[in-house]
Order: sequence, then C-alpha cells, then structure tokens
Amino acid sequence: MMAPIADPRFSPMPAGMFFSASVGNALPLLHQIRHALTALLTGGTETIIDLGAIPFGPGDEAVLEETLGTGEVHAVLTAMGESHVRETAIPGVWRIDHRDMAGALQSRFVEITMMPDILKTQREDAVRGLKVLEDRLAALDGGTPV
Amino acid sequence: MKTRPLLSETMAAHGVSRRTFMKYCATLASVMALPPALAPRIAQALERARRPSVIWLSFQECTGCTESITRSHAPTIEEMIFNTISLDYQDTLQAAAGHQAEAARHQAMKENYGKYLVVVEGSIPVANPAYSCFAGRSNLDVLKETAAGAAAIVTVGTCAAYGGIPHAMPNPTGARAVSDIITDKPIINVPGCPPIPVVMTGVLAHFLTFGVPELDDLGRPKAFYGDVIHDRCYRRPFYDKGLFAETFDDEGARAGWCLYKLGCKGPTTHSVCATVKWNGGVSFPIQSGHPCLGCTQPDFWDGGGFYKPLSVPTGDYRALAAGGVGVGAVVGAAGALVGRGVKAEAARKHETVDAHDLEKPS
Amino acid sequence: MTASLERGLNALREQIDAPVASFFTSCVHCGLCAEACVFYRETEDPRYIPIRKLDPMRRLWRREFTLFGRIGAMLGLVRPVTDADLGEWETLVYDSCTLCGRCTLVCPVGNDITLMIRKMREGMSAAGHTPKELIGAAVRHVETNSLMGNLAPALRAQVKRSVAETGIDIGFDQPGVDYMVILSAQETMDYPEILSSMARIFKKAGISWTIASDGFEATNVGVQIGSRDIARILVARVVEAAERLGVKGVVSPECGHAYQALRWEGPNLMGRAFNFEVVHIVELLDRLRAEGKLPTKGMESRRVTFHDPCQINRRGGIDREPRRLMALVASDFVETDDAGAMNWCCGGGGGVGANERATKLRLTAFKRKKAQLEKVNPDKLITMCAYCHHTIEEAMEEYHMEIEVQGLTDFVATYLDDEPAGA
Amino acid sequence: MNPAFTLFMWARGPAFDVALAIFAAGITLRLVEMVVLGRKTDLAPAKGHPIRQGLATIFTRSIPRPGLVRFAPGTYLGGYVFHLGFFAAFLLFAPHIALIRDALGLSWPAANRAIVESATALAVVAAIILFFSRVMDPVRRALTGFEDYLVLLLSVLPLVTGYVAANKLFGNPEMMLAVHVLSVDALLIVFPFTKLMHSVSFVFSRYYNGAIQGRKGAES
Repeated sequence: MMAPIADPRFSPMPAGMFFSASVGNALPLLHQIRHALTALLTGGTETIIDLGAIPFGPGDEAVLEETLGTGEVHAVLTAMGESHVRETAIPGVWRIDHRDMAGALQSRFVEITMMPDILKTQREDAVRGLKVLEDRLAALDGGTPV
Repeated sequence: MKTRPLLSETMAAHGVSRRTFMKYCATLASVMALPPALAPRIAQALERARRPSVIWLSFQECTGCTESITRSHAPTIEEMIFNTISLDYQDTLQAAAGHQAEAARHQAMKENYGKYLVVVEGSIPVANPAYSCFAGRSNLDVLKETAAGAAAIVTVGTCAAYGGIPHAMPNPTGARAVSDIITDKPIINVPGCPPIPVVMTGVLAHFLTFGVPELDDLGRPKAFYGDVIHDRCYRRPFYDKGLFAETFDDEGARAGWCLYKLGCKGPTTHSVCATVKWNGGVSFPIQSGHPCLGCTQPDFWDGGGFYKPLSVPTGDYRALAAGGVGVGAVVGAAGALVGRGVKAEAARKHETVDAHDLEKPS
Repeated sequence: MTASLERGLNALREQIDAPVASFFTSCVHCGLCAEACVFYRETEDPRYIPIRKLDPMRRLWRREFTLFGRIGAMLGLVRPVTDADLGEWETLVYDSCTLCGRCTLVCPVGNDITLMIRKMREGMSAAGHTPKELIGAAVRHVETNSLMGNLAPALRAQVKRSVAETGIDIGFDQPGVDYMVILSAQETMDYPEILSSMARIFKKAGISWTIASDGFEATNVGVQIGSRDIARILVARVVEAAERLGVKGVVSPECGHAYQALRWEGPNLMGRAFNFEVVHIVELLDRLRAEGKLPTKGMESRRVTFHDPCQINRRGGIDREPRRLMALVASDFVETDDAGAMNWCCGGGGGVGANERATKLRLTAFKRKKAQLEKVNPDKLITMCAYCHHTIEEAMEEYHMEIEVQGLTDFVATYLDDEPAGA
Repeated sequence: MNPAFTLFMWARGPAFDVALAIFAAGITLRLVEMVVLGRKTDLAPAKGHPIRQGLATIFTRSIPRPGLVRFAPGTYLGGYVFHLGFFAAFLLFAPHIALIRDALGLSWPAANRAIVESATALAVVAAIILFFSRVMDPVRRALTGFEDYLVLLLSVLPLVTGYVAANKLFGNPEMMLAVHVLSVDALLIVFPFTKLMHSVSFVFSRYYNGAIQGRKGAES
C-alpha cells in the first residue's frame, strides 16, 4: 500500500529543505532519552517512548536517527507483519518499529532497556510451544500417545 | 442469544501468537494515545473483551467518514478491531439491503438489547425529516428507536457530533447533532471531517478495553482531542518567532512558516492531526501548506471564513466604522455648533466688568 | 452691573474654546502637574494640584460644551457650578497659583493649565470672587494712573533725581522718538535706579526715548485679576500713548506680567495689532549687545546667579538673552538647578504677592527658591523682574538670607563703558 | 452547541462591529465637538514658530522634564512602561497585525513571542504600580475617581486575557480568546466616554500647548 512513503526516510519533503526549519523536538527528545538512560543505569528503570505522540517536523527524525546511530543488534520479528528491533549505537537505547502485513508502519517506539520485552519469548507461547513439541514428539514416537 | 467469543479465543483460533498480540497491544496503546507502558493492561482487558454488536447508522452525511475508516492506512489493525466487533448493520458496507437490512438491525437490537454499541455518521434533519429517510422512516425515528437499547453511542464525524456541514448556516434541514436528541446514553463524539482513521479505531478500542474514555466538554475523548493542533504543530516555533506566510506563494510559505495569517484554525482546534497525521503518518494539512480548517470544532463551517485569521473580525466592521465616523462627525458638529451658540450667547450677554463692581454685593 | 454667579459663568463660557476643550479631554489625572507646582511641592497638600484648581471650569465645559456632558447633566450626573463652588475655589485660583507655568510644561498630554487658570480668573472676577487687595489695586489703577495710586509726582521726582545723577536728560511726552519707556510701579517706588541705567545705556547706543505722562505704568492688575475688561482699559493707556507719540516701539520694563500684558495679551485685548513694536528691556539690551552697541568694561568677579521670572522666560520666551548679557559682565556666573525655562517661581507673581492672606503660603513656597540658592551659594542674585526682585528680597529677609539682589539692566549698566573715547 | 465558540464568534462578530462603530463615532464626535469650538486668532506678532513648535511638541512632550521624575517615579515609570508595553503587545503580535492588515491594509513584521509576552507582563506590572500609586499616593488619590479605576481595569484586561489565551494558562482556549476579544470590545466602547480619549486628543492638546508657547518663542 503506502508503505514506502510512510517511512520517514522517504518523506515527500526533499531532505534538507526543512532541516534548518527543524527547530523543535529532536533535541528535547534526545535529552529525554539521556535522562532515561541515566535512570536505567542508576535505578534499573525502563522507559518506553511512543514516537507517534511527538510532533515531528520534517527533518526532526533525521536528526534523531543520525544522533542515535546504528548499533550491533538488528532483530526482525515476523508477527503479523514485520517488526524491526534495533539497538542503536547508544547501547541500552533501542528503536522498535512495528509494521503490518502490508509493510505499513504501525507504531514506533524508543525503548531504554537492557532487553526489549518483545524479543523475549512470551510465557503463553512457550506453553503452547511445549504442547506443540510434545505433539510432535508423540508423532515421532510412532503415532501412539503416551 | 449467540454467545460471542472472547477476543483472545478469536485470536488463538487464528493462530496469533502472544508476541503478536503484545505487538498489537503496543500499537493499540499508541493509537489510543495511551502511555506505551499500559500495553500489558490493554492486553489484559482485550483478553476478557467479548465481541460487542455494533449498529452503524448513516444519516445526513457524505460517507466520507466510512471512506476514511475503510481506507485507513493500517488495514490489519482495523481488521482486527472489526474482527473484535460484530458489525451487524452498516448500510454502506453490508450486503443485505431493504427489508433484509432492517431486519438485521432489529434482530441485532433484540439479541443485544442494552449492550450494543451504536455508531452514528451524519446529522439528523429535524425541521424537515423528509430530507433524509430510509425504509420510509425518518432519521429521527430510527435514531431514537436504535438508541433506546444501546450501551453507548459513538458519533463518527462532525455531522453526527455537532451537526457539521448540514448544520451550517442557514441549516435548511434543521440538522441536529446526536447529542441534541439523545440525552440519556453515554455519547462519545469523534468529530472531524472526516476523523483520522486511527482515532476512530482508537476510540473503539478504548471502548472495548476500558469502556467510555474520559471526555472533554464537547464529549470528545481527551486522549485524542485534549490538545489544540497549534500546541503540537511543528510550525509552532515559527509562530513564536513571528515568522508567517503572508500568501500561499511567498517566501514564508515556501520556507514552511506559520499559516496563522492565512487563516489557520490550529490555535482553537482540538485534534491529534499534528502528531498522528494522515495517510499513515505522511503529513497533515498544515504540513502540506494549507491552514487548518478547524473541522473537529462545532460550527467550523460558520467560523467566518477558512482563510480569515482568527484575530480578524468576521462582520462588515469597516463599513460600520466608516458609518460611525460619519455619524460622529455630524453629531459632533451639531454639538459644537450648540457649544458655539453658548459662547456667542455668552458674548452677547457679556456684562462689562468694572473695577468698582468686582466685589460681590452683600 | 454687579458681580454675580451668572455674570461669572457667562464670562467663563466666553473663555472656553478648542484648546480648553482639548485640554480637559486629554487630562488623565496623572497628577504630574502637582509635582511641578511650587505650592504643592512645598506643602505637599493635594488641594494644590494645579488641574484641580480648574474643576468648576471643567464641569461647566462638560455640562455645556459636550454632548455626553449635556446628557449627563440632564441625568443629574454632572453637578452644576454654584456660587459656593467658586467661593471655595477662590483661594486655589488666586492664592496658590502665580500663573508660573511649570505645570504647563510638564503635563504629559500637553495641557496649558496656566492658560486655563488665567481664563478661570475671568469667571471668578466677574462672579465677585477676587481677593480684596487686588480689587483695591484695580480701583486705584483705574481711577488714577497706577495700582499704587497717583504715581505721577513720584515718577517726576525719580526722573529729576536720575537726570541730576547722570546728566542725561529724560524727556516726557516727546513724539517721534525711538522708544517709549514704561515702568512698573515697583520700579518707580523701590528700584528707580533703572532710570539712570537705561538713560546711560540708551545714550551710549544712540537711542532716543521718552516717557508718556499719561501712560507710564507698565503693570496691569486686570491681567492678574483675570478681567479682560479692566486689562483692556489699562493697556489701552499705554497703547494710545505710544500711538499718539508715534514711537517705533515700547520698551517693556523688568516686570513679568507687564510684559505678558502688553506683548502677548495686548493686541488681543485691544482687538488689533499694534503699529509699534513691544520689546522687553532685556531683549533690547541683547540686541544692542549683538550690534556692538553695548560696550562693557570690567566684570563682576563675585559669584552671581540668575533668577528667571516666569512670565518673561517660561511664559515669555526670553531665555538666552539674559544669559548672554550675564556672560558679558559676570566672570563667576553659576546657574541654579532647574535654571532656564523650568526655573522655580519666587512665589509672588500672578497677584499672590499683593494678596495678604496668601503671605504664609507664599513664604512657604519660597523655600524652593531658597534651596536652589543655598545650593549654589551666590554672592549676588540677578533677575529681570522688579516684582520677583521685591518678593525675593522680602522673603530672604524672612529667612535671614544675605544675598544681594539686583535687576539685570542695572547690573549691566554697572559695567557699561560709557566714558567718552580717549578720555 | 459550543458556548465558547458561540461567544467567540459573537465577540469578534456583532459585538466587535457595534463596539467599533461606537468607538469610531464617539471619537469623531468628541474630536469634532472639540475642534469646531474654534479659537480666536492671536493678534500678537509671533516671536517663534507656532505651527512648527506645535507639531514638534506632539512628539517632544513624550520626553520627561529632567528633575521631575524623582518626585513621582511610580507615575513616570509606570506610565512609560505601561504605554510602551501596551503598544508593543498590541502592535508587534502577529494576530493583531493580521487584524490591522485586514482593517487598514498595513502590515509589518511581527516580533518574537518572548518580546510580546515580556512587553505584556511589563505592562501589567506597570498597571499594578499605577494602581497602587492611585491608592497610596495622596496626589493620585485626590484625582482618582471611579472612571480612573474603570479605565485602568479595562486597559489591563486585554493584556491579561490575551496573555492567558495565548499561553492557555487556564480555561478553554476558545473561551479565553472570546473573553480577550470581549475585553477589547469593552475597551472600545468606553473609549469615547472616558479619559481614554487622551490617546487621540493628546495630539491636539500638545499641539495647542506647543503652538501657544511657540508663538512666544518659549519652550514647550
């Protein structure tokens, strides 16, 4: 659908045109992230910031993107559409972008955490996984239930 | 009465993993403008939610709101929401027509009396009901009848919420808002012309999970209508710096300066346009270079003109002031002539002062 | 004709014009006029706020010259002006105002309050609310030739003494001369040395002059009382004498209100422009100085300062002339604070000095002048108004101050180089 | 439906129209009434330049006389800051410029909001000083009546309500805008009937004062 232009990197505004006009929100957000990271290190407090709730001007996100950079981890979930979980060049600061099955961006977060919860296996899934594994083992054992 | 499945059951049936569900809840939190940390609570609430019956009534409207929600950029989420609900009546979307459709509505009402949700799109003509009827019945009748058994009503679009364009002067149909007619049910107003699709789904999700959201004075969910666009607008710094586009094609317009002087209603318009934006977060009117029309506000059509700055008077004040100057000049001259008359009379009556009569006779 | 409220209000109505209307319209009740007023400053009594002294006139203007005021009057919102009001205001208008004009210069909206007090006095006098000493002076002046009674014999005696002293003849009633000189009664009686000084200066400059035996008195109590009718009678004596003698000009002496009366009010009182020039003695001296006709010899080396008479500087426009003359003859000339157009009033002008019941107030007001003088501590004070001269001397006596006071003409004449060349 | 919006539209619609008509008619009336009274020609030959000095005094009288400020610092300081602040807030704020452009076709650049808001705050502080000087100072108290307090209040209200509306300090922003515009409407209506007239008539009184003094060659 409209996935390509939904990505800020493919903003319809020519890059740089509004860069000087970007006066507002990248910088305060980066400061907020700094505070959150301090809180994580001192008290273990995790923070999630919804990027959808922040009024970005064209260019703001590029500043954010450039400042945080790209880190070591880049995980892709396939869960009714892809989700990209990337650690930024600032370890402890993660970017999480959820997309739907059509590839359109659904929601975007910055998480300040040692490990984003979404990467961990959910207990319910593990329970279901155990059952599936047991079913499969049963099948391997000759099709007869124990 | 059918037992409606729990959402979690529906999802499990579709083979949706818990992780996928959590991803969905995170997105839903974002859509509902709730803090991301609330995602687990949304998950809990959704797990227990039953699919409610929804009856969607279309009155004096342009179907733009339906278009908006069905053309929404995130079909999967909306699909999931709509999978969560049971849309038992929607005359634009449903396959049934005529008596069959009406029968479906009556059946849904009967089966879910007191529990179903009514969504209204469009205003209700009260002065002359003949302007909008279906199945030979006036909108007013159908609304009253349907609302009677509703758990709550969601008005979608400014027409249903506040009368909208049909209500604009001179309002030939006597268009009224739902809240003008139904006063004994919770009404959640989701105004906009049309509303942002994710706002509509966000409100539905909120209703499903946490019930009727917190509303402002105009019945709008505060989560989506709490702030004015102006306060969240990326062009706000230009307003604060005093940099404005004066015309649509000047340097200021090209440089993306504030559109206040071109009539932008952002300062008085409550909406999340500036943050959620439209078309999957691509842009919103101000970002595209056009002032906000104020479509989420009552009577936005009668606000004195889309291109008239908020600070500019709406009446024909120049002619009145000119008239005032004229009247003032005439009356003032007349008054002054009276004053000159007083002086002339005083001069005529002047009694010469003599050194010998300076003392008052005692 | 007798003084009555109706006659007074009528006279006031005649005085109200566009400037008065604009002044009352503009007043914002800021009270800055009070800060400038010597009477308020030295008493800090809010009754002396200059604009308040005009309240009856303001009410008359509102009631009869504004539409809203007329409506207000019909509704009983604007009180009419009563005789009791005028009676109450008499002391404010006559005792606590010397028409000095400081308020006029500080008013932020530009109200000429002084002009309005002058106009207000027209109504007050016509209504019979004039201090009795001023009435007496008016009667004497109208009946004889001066506010002090018949001064003709005294003047002749002073002239004779001067001629004897200088050897320069002073002729009475000589037609066709350059200037006709008039004198204030104060000069004739207290400071006659001006005659000799003028005689010497004019002789040196080659100016011919005369004194009219029927128009020698420069003061005009009509202007102080605020009666155009009386002022006209008095000024007409001088104007008619000058016209009869066919002089080029009339020299207005060192007297503040006399200059005001002849130079600025005169033509308007007479209803016609004069065919002679009115020049203040100090203006004339400065003109002679510029033309090189005022040679001086030596200078006063003691510390000298200057008092600006209100009617001559602030209300008369003669500010630089006396200072150029001072520079000519005083080597240690110091200005007081606020010197020039904003100089403080001596407290005796505008009829206040003649008004017995105002004596205490006048002496209180003088404290401002006293403070000014004490700050520069001069040996000598020069001024160019005989009445200021008189008021200051009297007040200094009261306050035991010992500063010599001298008229500017006399001071300049002291250093006039009128020895024959080569002698 | 939305009382705030309805009130706002009324304030900037019919109420403004009526207020402006009263304002324009009233000011014209009072100025004409004043000027048409006329004055006699002055027959005394001029020593200075009456017209030139009259015109100059319209401007020069804005500068205080040295030595006087210390006697009434509150009135001087409060007066200056109030006037400058009021007009800075009025004339440099973009929405007001938009209004003036609509009315008169004149336009100029707007100032930074920090400047506008500082000017507003200063003007309000100045008004408070002026208020206290009216209450405490014997001279001001003696001259002060109901009208003075009314005018002071009505002059401050647009500043305060405008500040509140622009900063959304409290209340519904539309309601605060409505209140702001209504406060301006009120100011316009009382203008011709009160001493607010000084803001136009001062031109005349300063001119007359300067011309009278100028004829004599005296300072003004």
